[in-house]
Amino acid sequence: MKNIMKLAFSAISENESFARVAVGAFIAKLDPTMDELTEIKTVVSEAVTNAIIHGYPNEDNGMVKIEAELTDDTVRIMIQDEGVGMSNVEEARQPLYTSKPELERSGMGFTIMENFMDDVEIRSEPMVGTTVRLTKRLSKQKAMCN
Amino acid sequence: MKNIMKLAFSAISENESFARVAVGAFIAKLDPTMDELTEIKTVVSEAVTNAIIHGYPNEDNGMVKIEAELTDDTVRIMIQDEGVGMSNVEEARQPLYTSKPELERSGMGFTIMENFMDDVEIRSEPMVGTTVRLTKRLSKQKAMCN
Amino acid sequence: IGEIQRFLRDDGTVKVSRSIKESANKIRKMKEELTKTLGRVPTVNEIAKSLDMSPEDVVFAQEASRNLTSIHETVYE
Ligand SMILES: Nc1ncnc2c1ncn2[C@@H]1O[C@H](COP(=O)(O)OP(=O)(O)O)[C@@H](O)[C@H]1O
Ligand SMILES: Nc1ncnc2c1ncn2[C@@H]1O[C@H](COP(=O)(O)OP(=O)(O)O)[C@@H](O)[C@H]1O
Ligand SMILES: [Mg+2]
Ligand SMILES: [Mg+2]
Repeated sequence: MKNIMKLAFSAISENESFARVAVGAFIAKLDPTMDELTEIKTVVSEAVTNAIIHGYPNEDNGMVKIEAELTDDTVRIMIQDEGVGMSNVEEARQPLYTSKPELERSGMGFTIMENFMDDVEIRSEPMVGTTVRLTKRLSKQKAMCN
Repeated sequence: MKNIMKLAFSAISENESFARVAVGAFIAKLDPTMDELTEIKTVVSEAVTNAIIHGYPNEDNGMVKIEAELTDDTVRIMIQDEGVGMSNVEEARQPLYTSKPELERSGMGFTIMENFMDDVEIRSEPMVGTTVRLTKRLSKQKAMCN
Repeated sequence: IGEIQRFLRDDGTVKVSRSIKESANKIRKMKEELTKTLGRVPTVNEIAKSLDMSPEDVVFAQEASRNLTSIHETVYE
């Protein structure tokens, strides 16, 4: 059975941990391990932070959208903004690449997503926005009694 | 400053606690008391359960929508379904009234909402759906030093 | 990469259901303790600060334990 949720929220940094927890709570019913939960919350943070600080650098009314879908043991998450977009996604994906070194960004956001998820797809168009699609299959060796 | 979130999710009872956490985590930044948090989570449960069991009694693909808005110390929450609706909202609001006594419903959902919230508005139309709007002002006597 | 490793916790393979239950117990105890010392019900932030958690995670842990308890009861009892 498929379970879907869609979320949209004001692109302000106070909502970052709300987004982490909302996605975490949605996937909690698959009973992931703490590692898996932490990994998923971390990638959601990275993508949401990117949407807020890179996607909407000068805008106050931007919204970030998240969609998540559970099928069996697979989690699919989409994070989307309608912000400034990127002209060179390949460059942006490089470890350590950041367009905002002055903000002390690490340039590791996309690298973290690639490390923690099974699949990372990025679509972006300047002036249209950015969509990140993340897929992770959860481990099945579940503790049966707790 | 206004902070908004919009949420939509599959109308299945496993999502009830997800909805509680999502709304609870969203309002957490207004720093409610633990009691206010419990009250808000409880009314969200009641309205979401109503949408799932009464709004979509026979449907598998229904979606429940929630919108929440924070301004200063006021929380506004809308819970909406596009389900079967009600022909008599006044009757439905009566304490102990339930159309599903066979499911061991208590008939206290709307009464609980009225008790815990400052304002409860219900709009419903048969075959169109139901929208519940809840408003609560949080107490202000907070510890100032944090 | 050290940054990535910092995200991983030692008890990483523990199921969320168990770990969350422990957090929920700490929250319950902290709520009782703060209610006594403050003479009123604590706020979410007060609990979060004393347990070094985010307020959102307090909400999550508290709820998840409620939920898992009821699953546990229906399945095992
Ligand atoms: N949602 C987005 N909108 C516009 N640009 C983005 C977005 N996400 C990422 N980028 C670009 O990709 C770069 C690399 O992102 P990331 O790996 O997360 O590193 P960092 O955020 O630390 O700069 C960013 O510096 C930015 O230029
Ligand atoms: N979203 C809804 N869609 C259709 N009918 C509803 C909805 N919410 C409430 N109702 C009607 O209102 C009645 C009273 O609701 P409530 O006070 O929550 O009691 P209970 O859920 O225990 O029946 C329900 O029995 C049902 O007939
Ligand atoms: Mg980043
Ligand atoms: Mg009810």
